[in-house]
Amino acid sequence: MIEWVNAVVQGILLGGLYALFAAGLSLIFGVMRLVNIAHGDLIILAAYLGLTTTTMLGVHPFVALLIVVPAMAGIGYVIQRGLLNQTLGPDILPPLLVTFGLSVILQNALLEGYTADPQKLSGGVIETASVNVGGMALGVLPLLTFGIAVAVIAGLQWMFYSTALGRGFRAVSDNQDIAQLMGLNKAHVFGLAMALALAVTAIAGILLGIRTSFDPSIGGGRLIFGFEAVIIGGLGNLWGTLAGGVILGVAQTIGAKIDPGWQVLAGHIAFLVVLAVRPNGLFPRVSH
Amino acid sequence: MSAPIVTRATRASRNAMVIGAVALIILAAAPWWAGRADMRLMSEIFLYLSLACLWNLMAGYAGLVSVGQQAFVGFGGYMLFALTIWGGLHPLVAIPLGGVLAAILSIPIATLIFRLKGAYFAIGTWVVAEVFRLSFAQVGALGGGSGSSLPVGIVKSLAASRSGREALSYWLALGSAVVIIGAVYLFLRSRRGLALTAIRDSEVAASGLGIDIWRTKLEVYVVTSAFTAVIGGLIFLQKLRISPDAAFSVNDWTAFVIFIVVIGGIGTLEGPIIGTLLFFLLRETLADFGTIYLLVLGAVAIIVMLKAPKGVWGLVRDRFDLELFPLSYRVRQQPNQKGP
Amino acid sequence: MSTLLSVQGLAKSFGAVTVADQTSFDVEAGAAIGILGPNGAGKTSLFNLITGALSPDAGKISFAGADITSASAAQRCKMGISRSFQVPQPFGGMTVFENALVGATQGAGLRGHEAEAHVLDVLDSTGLLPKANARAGTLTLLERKRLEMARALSAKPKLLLLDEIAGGLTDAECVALIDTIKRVHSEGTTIIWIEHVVHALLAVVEHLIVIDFGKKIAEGEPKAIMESPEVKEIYLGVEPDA
Amino acid sequence: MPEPLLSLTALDAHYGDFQALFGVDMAIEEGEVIAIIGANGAGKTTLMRSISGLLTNAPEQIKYRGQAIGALRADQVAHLGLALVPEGRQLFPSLSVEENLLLGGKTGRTGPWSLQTVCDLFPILQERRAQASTSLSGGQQQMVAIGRALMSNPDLILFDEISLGLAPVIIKSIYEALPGIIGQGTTAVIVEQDISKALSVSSRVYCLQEGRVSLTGRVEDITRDQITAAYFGVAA
Repeated sequence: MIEWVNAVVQGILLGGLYALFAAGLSLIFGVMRLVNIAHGDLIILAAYLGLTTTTMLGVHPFVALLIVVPAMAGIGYVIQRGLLNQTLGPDILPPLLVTFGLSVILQNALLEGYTADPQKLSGGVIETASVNVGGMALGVLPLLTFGIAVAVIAGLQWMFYSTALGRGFRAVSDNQDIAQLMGLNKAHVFGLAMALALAVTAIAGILLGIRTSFDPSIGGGRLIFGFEAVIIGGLGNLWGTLAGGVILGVAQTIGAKIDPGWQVLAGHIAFLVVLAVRPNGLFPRVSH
Repeated sequence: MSAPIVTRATRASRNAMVIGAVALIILAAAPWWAGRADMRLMSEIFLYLSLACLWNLMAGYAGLVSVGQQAFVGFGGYMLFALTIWGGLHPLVAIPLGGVLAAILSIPIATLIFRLKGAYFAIGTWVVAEVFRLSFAQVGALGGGSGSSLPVGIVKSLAASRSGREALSYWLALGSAVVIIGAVYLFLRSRRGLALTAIRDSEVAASGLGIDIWRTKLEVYVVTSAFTAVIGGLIFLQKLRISPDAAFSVNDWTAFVIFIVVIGGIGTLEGPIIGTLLFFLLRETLADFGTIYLLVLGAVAIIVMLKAPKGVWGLVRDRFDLELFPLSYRVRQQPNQKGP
Repeated sequence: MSTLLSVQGLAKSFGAVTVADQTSFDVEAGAAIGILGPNGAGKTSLFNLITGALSPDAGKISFAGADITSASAAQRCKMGISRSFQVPQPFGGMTVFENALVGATQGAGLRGHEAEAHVLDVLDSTGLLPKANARAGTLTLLERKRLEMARALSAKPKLLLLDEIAGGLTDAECVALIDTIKRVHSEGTTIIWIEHVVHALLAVVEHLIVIDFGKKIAEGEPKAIMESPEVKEIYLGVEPDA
Repeated sequence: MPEPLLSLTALDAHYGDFQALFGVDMAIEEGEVIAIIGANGAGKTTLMRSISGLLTNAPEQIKYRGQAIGALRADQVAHLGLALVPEGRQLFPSLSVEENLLLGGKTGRTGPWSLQTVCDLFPILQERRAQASTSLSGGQQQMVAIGRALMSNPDLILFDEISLGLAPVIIKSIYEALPGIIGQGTTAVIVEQDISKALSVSSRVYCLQEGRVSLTGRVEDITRDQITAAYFGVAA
C-alpha cells in the first residue's frame, strides 16, 4: 500500500517538472497563439548550455542558471523577432512547419556539437539527499523541483495579471491591431513573451539535466509531455497546467509501478482519456 | 447565342500525360536496364513519393497537419510481420489487409484527435504515434523493443529468385506511387475533391453550401491512413526487418515527408513529385556530410516556408500559369460572341 | 400559401451584447421579405442563426414543416436554405466557375454536365460569365458580392438569404441587380433580403421587418413601415424635425 | 499658408488584390473638427486604418506635422500623438476597465488627460473601473474606448463610427460629451454613417464614395441634396 502512495507522491513531484516543460508552451500560446514544435529541443538545448557552463566554469548547475536563463531568454527574443514573428498570421502552416524545421536543426546541431552520447549534469549531494516524511523517503531534488515549479507558475500568474508587462501580453493576445494602436510594438511584445518562455525553459532544462541523463534526440518526448500537461489542464490556465503536469506525472509513476515499460504509455493514455471525456481539459479558462 | 464550353484539360496537361506515360513505361522496364542499387534507390523514391502525396492531401487540402503519420507507416509494417508470421498470410495479402485494419483503427483515433485544432492537432497525432510505438514495443512475440526479422520462408514466398523478388518489390513501389497519385488526382477532380478544396479556402462558406466539413475531413484521414499503412507494409517488405524505433520514426516518415511537400509546393499535386526529386537530389549530394545534411534540409524548409510558401511548384505555376494535372475548370466562350 | 420558415422566440447573446431577443416571425413560401435595422442591430446574426452558422440560446426554427433548430449548416443548405455573406467569403484559390460549382454539386446535389450547365446559367444571370475563369481572390468587392449571390443561387435554394448586396452599386448595376432578384423570386424562390439601400429593397420586397438590438420593432407593409416616425428615427438617424 | 496638421496626398490603399482607396487627398488644420461620411464599403474604415498605421502606405502619402508617416507602424504613429477610437469599440476583453484605460496611456505622452480626468468626464467608469470591460453596456464600452484613446493625450483623435450599434439616447449623450473632449485643443476626425449627427459637431466634411472623395466643403456651404448625391452616387 505504502508503495502505491509513494508512487503517487513521486508522480506529483514529477508533475512539477512537466509543468515547467508546459509553462513556456502555455505562455506563448496564450500571448501569440503559437505552438512551438521546437519547444522540447529548446529544453534540451538549455540542458546542454548548462553542461557547458558547469564544465567550463566548474560551477554547480544551479549557479549555471545565472548564465543559462539570460542566454535562453536572449535566444528566445532573437528567434522570435528574427524568425517566428514572420510566421504569425491566420494560416497555421507556417509557424508549425518553421518550428518543426527549427526542431530538426536544433537536434542535429546538438548532435554535431555534443555527439549522441548521453550526458548528465552533476548536482552533487542534492541528487541523493532525501527527507523522511511519514515513512516515505522524498528526494530533495524532486521536492525542490516541485517547489520551483509552483514558484515559477505563481510568478508567471502575478506577472500576467498584475504588471504592466502582463497587461501588454493580454492586450496583444486579445487584439493585436488595437494593442498596436495603443503604442505597443507587437513584434517586441512577442519577443519578450518568447524570452520569458525560454527563461522558464532554461530552468526546466537544468532541472531535467540534474534529474536524468539526456541526449539530443529526446526533445520530442519533452514537447509531448509539456503539451499533454497543457491540454489536460485546459488551455490558457497556468494553474491548470500545473494540475495537468501532476496528473501526467502520477499516471506515469503508477504505470511504471505496474510495469516499467508502461511508464510513458500510461501518461499518453491518461491524456487520451482526458481528451475523450473533457476535450477542453479539466480546468478550462472561463471565457468572457 | 451558343453556350460556352467547360473544359478541364490544357495543352500542358496533355503533354504531361504523354510524357508521364512514356516515363512510366521506361520505369516499369527498369529491372531490364537498371542496376540493383539504382532499383533500390528508385523504390525508395517511389515510396517516399507516395507518402508525400498522401500527407499533402491531408495537410495541403484537408488542413489536417499531422506530424504523426509514422503511426500508420509503422502499423502497416508491423501488420505485415504479424499477419504473415502469425496468420500465415501471403505478404501481398497481408499488406492490403494491414491497410484495411489501419482504416478501421483510424476512425476512433480521428474522433479523439479531431477535437484538437491546428498545431495542437499536430502534436496530438504525434502522441498517437508514440502510443503505437510504445505499444508495439510491449509485444514480445514481435521482438519487443529490439524488433524482429521477416522469416526466410515468407520472403521466399514472394518469388523464388533474388532478382525476381527485387523486381517484384520495385514494381510494387512503382505501382503504389502510380495508384496513389492517380487516386488522389481522381479524388480531387471529383465533386468531393471540389468540396475539399472549398473547405480549404473557407470553412464557413463551405458548410453554408452543404458540405459536411467534419465528415469530409474524416474521410480524408481514414483513406490516407489506410494508404499510408499499405506503403508502410511495402517499406518494411523491402527492409525485411522491423523495430519500434525504425517503424515509428518521426524523422524518417514524417519530417522528411513534410520537407518534401513544403519544398515542392504544398496544396498542389505536382508539388510532392518535384519535392521528392529535389529531396533525393539533396540527399545523394550531401550524403557524405552526415548530420550537416539534416541541418541544411531543415534550413531549406524554413527558408522556403518563409520566402516562397507555395514551394517550387508554386513559383513555377505563378510564373507560367501551368497545370500538369488538370484539376481546374476553364470556361471557353465562343470566339465571335459578345459577353453578356 | 404555406409557411416556409418559422422563427419562434429566437434568442442569442454574446456576453452583454444581445443579437437576438425573443425574435419571432413567419415567412410564407414564395414571399419576398426585407429586413432593415441599423448597423449592429443583429441582422447578420439573424441570418447566421437561420442558416446554422450560429446556434441560438433559446427558441425554435422550422423550415418546410421540419424543426431545424439543431440541424447543421450543411444540412440546412441541402434542405434548401442558402445565403450570401455580407463580408464576402469567396473560395479565393478557386475560379468563379468553381466557386459556383461547389454550390451546384454540394448544395443542389447536381452532377456532371447538369451541374456545369446550371452554373453557367447562374453566372450568366448574375453577369459573372466574363469572369468565369478568374480566381475569386482577384475579384473586386462588387464582383465578390455578385459571386456571393451566384454561389447561393447555384445551390438551387427554396429560401435565399441576401445580406447587403446592393451597397456601392451604380444606378445601372442596381437596376440590373433588382431585375435578377425579381426574376429569381418570380421563379418561386422565397427571399429574405437585408439591405441598407432602401430604394432597391423596396423595389422587390412585399413585407418589411425592422430590428434593433436584436428585437423586432416593426413588421408589415413596406410603405407604412417606412412612414412610421419611429423607424425613421431609429434606422435613418434622422431627427423627426430635420 | 501654414502646414496642415495632417495631410493625405493621392492616398491609395489595398487589401491584397483589392483596392479600397483611390487617390484620396485631404488636409486637416490644427483645431478643426472634420466629418467623414459615406455609405457602407465607401472606404471610411480603410482610411482610418491607413492614417493610424494599421495599413501600410507609401511614406509621403500621409504627412503629420510635416513628417512622412505613411509607412510607420501603428505603435509609432500612436507615439506621435494620433489616437483612434476604433469601430465597434474593440475593448480588450481580458482587461478590466481600468486596465483598458491604463493601456491607452502606454505612450507616456503628457497632457490634460489622466485616469482621473477621464473618470471625471465619464463618472460611471470610476464606479466600474475594476469590472471586466465586457460586462459593460454598449454605451459604457464606448466611453471606455473614447477614454482609452484620450489617455494618450493625442493631438489628433479619430472617431470611427462612434454611434454604431448604440441606442439613440446613448448616441445623444456621447455627442454631448464631444465638445468637452474637442474643446481641449484636440483636432478631431469623426467618421459616421449618421450624417446629421456628424454634421452637427463638425466644421468641414468629406464624403467618400467607392474609395474616392466625392464631396468636400464647409458644413454650412453644402446642401442636403449635394450630400445625398455624393453619398449614393445618384441624384436624389
